[in-house]
Amino acid sequence: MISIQTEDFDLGTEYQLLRQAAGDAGAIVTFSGLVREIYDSEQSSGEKIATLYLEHYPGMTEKSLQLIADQAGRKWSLLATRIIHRVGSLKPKDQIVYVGTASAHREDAFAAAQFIMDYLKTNAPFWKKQSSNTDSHWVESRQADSAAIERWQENSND
Amino acid sequence: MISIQTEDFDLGTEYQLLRQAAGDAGAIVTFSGLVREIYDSEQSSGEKIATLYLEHYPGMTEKSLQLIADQAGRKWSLLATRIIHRVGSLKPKDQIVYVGTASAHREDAFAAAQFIMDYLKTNAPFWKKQSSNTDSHWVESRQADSAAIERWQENSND
Amino acid sequence: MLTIHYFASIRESLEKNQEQLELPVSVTTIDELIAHLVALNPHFKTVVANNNKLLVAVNQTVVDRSFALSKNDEVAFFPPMTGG
Amino acid sequence: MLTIHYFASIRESLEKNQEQLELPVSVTTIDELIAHLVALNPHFKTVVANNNKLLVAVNQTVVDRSFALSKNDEVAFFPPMTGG
Repeated sequence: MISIQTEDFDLGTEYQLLRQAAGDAGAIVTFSGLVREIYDSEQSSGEKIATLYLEHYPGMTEKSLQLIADQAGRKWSLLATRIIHRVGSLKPKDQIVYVGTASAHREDAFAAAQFIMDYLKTNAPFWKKQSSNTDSHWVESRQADSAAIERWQENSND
Repeated sequence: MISIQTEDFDLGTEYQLLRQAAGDAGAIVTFSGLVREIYDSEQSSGEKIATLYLEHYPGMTEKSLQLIADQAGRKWSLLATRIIHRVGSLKPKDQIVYVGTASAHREDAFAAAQFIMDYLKTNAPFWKKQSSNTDSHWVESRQADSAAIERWQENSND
Repeated sequence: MLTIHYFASIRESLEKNQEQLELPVSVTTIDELIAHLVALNPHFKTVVANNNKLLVAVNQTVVDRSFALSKNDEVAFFPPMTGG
Repeated sequence: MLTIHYFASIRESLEKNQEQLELPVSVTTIDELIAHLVALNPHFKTVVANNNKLLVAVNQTVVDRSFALSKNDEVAFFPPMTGG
């Protein structure tokens, strides 16, 4: 299930829902992404963030996250998958994104969660704008994020 | 922090404690291992488990888990790490093990959680005995678990 | 009617979220659409046409600039994604 | 005194958790300790000595069978670990 929302989420509640939905799972992996106060990007080393604004493309966002989840479901044996992404105005230490995966074995749950996060970063239409007390600018995409998805493509002929 | 306990744990609570301890984390990964009702090992394909008994070596268990956590802390930039492993008598769907890792970036949090689980499986003195309604035997170690730690060793000269 | 959406830094620079446009018969690809939008609004060139990192989606799927447009397509222009 | 712990299937087969033993002067390695325990208890041989997957820890660290023992060591015999 996929949710795009302005509200916060409770990881404990989400974990228990995933656990119930997963049936006879042996492994559950959760990932949560948080707003960092000091964002060490190439543009702004050491800048202290006051707010982070998240814009998205309604419709395409849900569609692209569903596509990523479906791809993960074809590559690994998953019993349940959950993605939540927040949009709007966030503050340091706020939760931004949650991915939960359940599987019989830990290898699949870990790989799928990581795959979903890697593709979400580069293929789902979200954009971050960060504001300090003095400045405001759109976050540039990380080279490391484009590189991260390449290793999944190398494995696509397995 | 490392705990060996008979009591269950609450993942939501553990996550919030890790989040508080982690300071300016950007990524938190949690892993939880659950007792599967149908355990598809080489010994017992499709057998339905009634209880799972977990034995351990007090003293050595804590020591070996601390060693694994310390190794992870040298390999990756971690802001907080937590391991809980239950012992004693468990039932299907019960939680067995929890690993939580927090880092500035997702790559480190994912890799460290996976590394800790891989080493925990083969290097921490826990033993599982499973009982169905008709039979009872000690679980044999999985070949896949020994293989899992090899990839970390290949990377040790990075 | 073509619907064109703009997001993030592109939206801010153009000072609009979206616009609607009758697709001229001479415009069949994204590249030709960009040339057409530049002709209508020279500012579009500095914001969009020169940006080689610009992404384009048609009907909510990212496409390349040779993609063939249909008259009721939903087109979107945006910078590389930075979610998560 | 040497303290010897047994765990899991080894513990069950030997029907004991642990025992204490004065280390004979002739015993300096794990291999020699196993031979000594077999001499004391022939059942030990079928349970432990023939098991090439058997692990041995000294003072709570896994060691190989050529490891040199000291007289007050804590020794443990157990099968491969299956936690997690």
